Amino acid sequence: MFVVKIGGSKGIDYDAFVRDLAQYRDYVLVHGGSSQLEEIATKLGKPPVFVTSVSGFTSRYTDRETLEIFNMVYAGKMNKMLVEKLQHAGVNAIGLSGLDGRILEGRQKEALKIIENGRKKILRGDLSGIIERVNTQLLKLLLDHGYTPVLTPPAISYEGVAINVDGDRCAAQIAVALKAERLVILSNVPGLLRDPQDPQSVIERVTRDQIEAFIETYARGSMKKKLLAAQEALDGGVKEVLLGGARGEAPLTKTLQGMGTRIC
Amino acid sequence: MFVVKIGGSKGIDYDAFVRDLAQYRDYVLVHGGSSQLEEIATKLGKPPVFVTSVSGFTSRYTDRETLEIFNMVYAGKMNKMLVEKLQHAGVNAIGLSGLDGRILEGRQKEALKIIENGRKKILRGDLSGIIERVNTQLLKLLLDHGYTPVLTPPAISYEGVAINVDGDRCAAQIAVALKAERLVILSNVPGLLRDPQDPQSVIERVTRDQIEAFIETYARGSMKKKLLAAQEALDGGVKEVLLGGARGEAPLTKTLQGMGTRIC
Amino acid sequence: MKRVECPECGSEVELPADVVENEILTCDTCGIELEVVSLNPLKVALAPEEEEDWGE
Amino acid sequence: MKRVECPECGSEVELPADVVENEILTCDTCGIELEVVSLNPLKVALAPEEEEDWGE
Repeated sequence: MFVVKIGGSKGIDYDAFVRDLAQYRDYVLVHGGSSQLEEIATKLGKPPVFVTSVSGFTSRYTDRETLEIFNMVYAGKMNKMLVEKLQHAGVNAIGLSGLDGRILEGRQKEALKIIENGRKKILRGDLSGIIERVNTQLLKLLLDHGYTPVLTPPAISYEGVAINVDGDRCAAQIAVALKAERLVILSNVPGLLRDPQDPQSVIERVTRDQIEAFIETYARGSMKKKLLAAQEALDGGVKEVLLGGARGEAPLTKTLQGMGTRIC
Repeated sequence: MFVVKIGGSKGIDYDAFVRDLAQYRDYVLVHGGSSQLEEIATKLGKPPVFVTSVSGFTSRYTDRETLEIFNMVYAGKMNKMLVEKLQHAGVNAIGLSGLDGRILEGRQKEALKIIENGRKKILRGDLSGIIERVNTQLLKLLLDHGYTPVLTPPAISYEGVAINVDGDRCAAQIAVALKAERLVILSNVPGLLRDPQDPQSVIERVTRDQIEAFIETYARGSMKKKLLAAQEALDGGVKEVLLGGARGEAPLTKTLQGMGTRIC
Repeated sequence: MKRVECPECGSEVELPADVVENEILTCDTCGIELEVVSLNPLKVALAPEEEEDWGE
Repeated sequence: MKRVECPECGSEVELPADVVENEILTCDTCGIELEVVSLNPLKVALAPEEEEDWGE
């Protein structure tokens, strides 16, 4: 059993990705949709607002209206596009968000510590949070009956409110909960790069205890969260995390064959 | 077991509806989203195009781009809004489109006969169709494990392509497939009206063999399709179809208690 | 006045002067419904059978 | 210069002249993080603890 996370950035050929994925068995697919969200939210007159955490993570400020657009893009457009393509390729896919059957459940962040114009501040009302429970019974029930789950944020808080959670860390939590051997994260970068400007500078191997240091040195933007997700997966018992490129032909197979960064 | 269909038109208080629905057990919810679709499609620069069939039905022309917006509004915004509210009310809802696990499968219409500027024409490339199969195994599997399915178009064609299908007729097919006793359709009109301008002119009782005649005489616009759905449900073994208003407090309970039109 | 042969019964079918592509015509002789598949070259075929069903 | 009492250790905490609502300040005496809950009336409270986790 393995978990694949595919990003939502521009330039990914989802037909090629699905053709590649359809050859495999016994996996759960998790997907993002961030670039689509930005585009559509802006068209709907609600351009995304980003905040920076005290330790440098950047993330979206998710108010109620943004969450509705988030559902439209992630659970609507991206999820059903992938389900349709997988069904067309003969895979009996079933698309679900974390809300459905409480597949991804957790705690809404009470407040966030952010930096705004150089000041440290508390930000409230942000509908984002941390996943603490995965409904593995439902996922196994579906897998055992021949369905391939295609999962997406948002998650649901214990109070039953939708919360925005990071897709990479969703994938890590799902991999841990399902005791998957491997987590593969495919995105618009070919792996962890020594020099972010040089796509050839992929770091091929990272050990568990190098992760914290690499988060500080090499990782930029969302790659920080991918390394954090890798750390959580390994600490939760997943044997191997692979970071590879999502573009072009057979992205999954190439990453499984060693193209990209191997973390274990 | 019964099936409830809630429309997507303006002025429906979904919190009141969910509070009412949460008291019941052993049901499947189907929902629409047409007014939201129009609003959001227009904002995204793709206002809906409507066509009129040779026998007077009006419907949306669904090209590829419209279908993507359709997924965003139905499977994204409306579906996850209802799932979130139901979860918040303690109902373990699971939101699915007809694509997921091929719950709603059928035939894409090869061509449509429409009237355009007074001429009878054939229209191709419309991604709409007819449902011919419902994945009752999946629905029963979920119901038996305590989940409440919240279903929405689109459906999927045998070739694995998403197709736009009418929500009311989806609900009818699901009711027949699950051998439900009752189908309840809640919308922005209090029932079948003798005079469409007079909300007090609800026709309380309609027999099976009056349906065809009433489609011609009393029914306007989408009410024609609701009567067609009622006919299909009754012919498929459903004992009773109720048409009631979706607005205000306890819309389902009021309709079950006789407010609206009873067809059997 | 443009004419075309009815694929069903072979008789001649008159086309309206302002006929458009995909227009449905009825053969007055045998009553079958025809579709103007293309204008140039002028081609007609039996109109597909479809019952009423529409999406949302 | 506005001052306020640190709810943790009771010592006086100086507020920057251009302090804004929800700003985080640190009590120099005990080092605890405080949040400026409101400006008028001026109120501070212990800043909530949150580890790093962000949505999409």
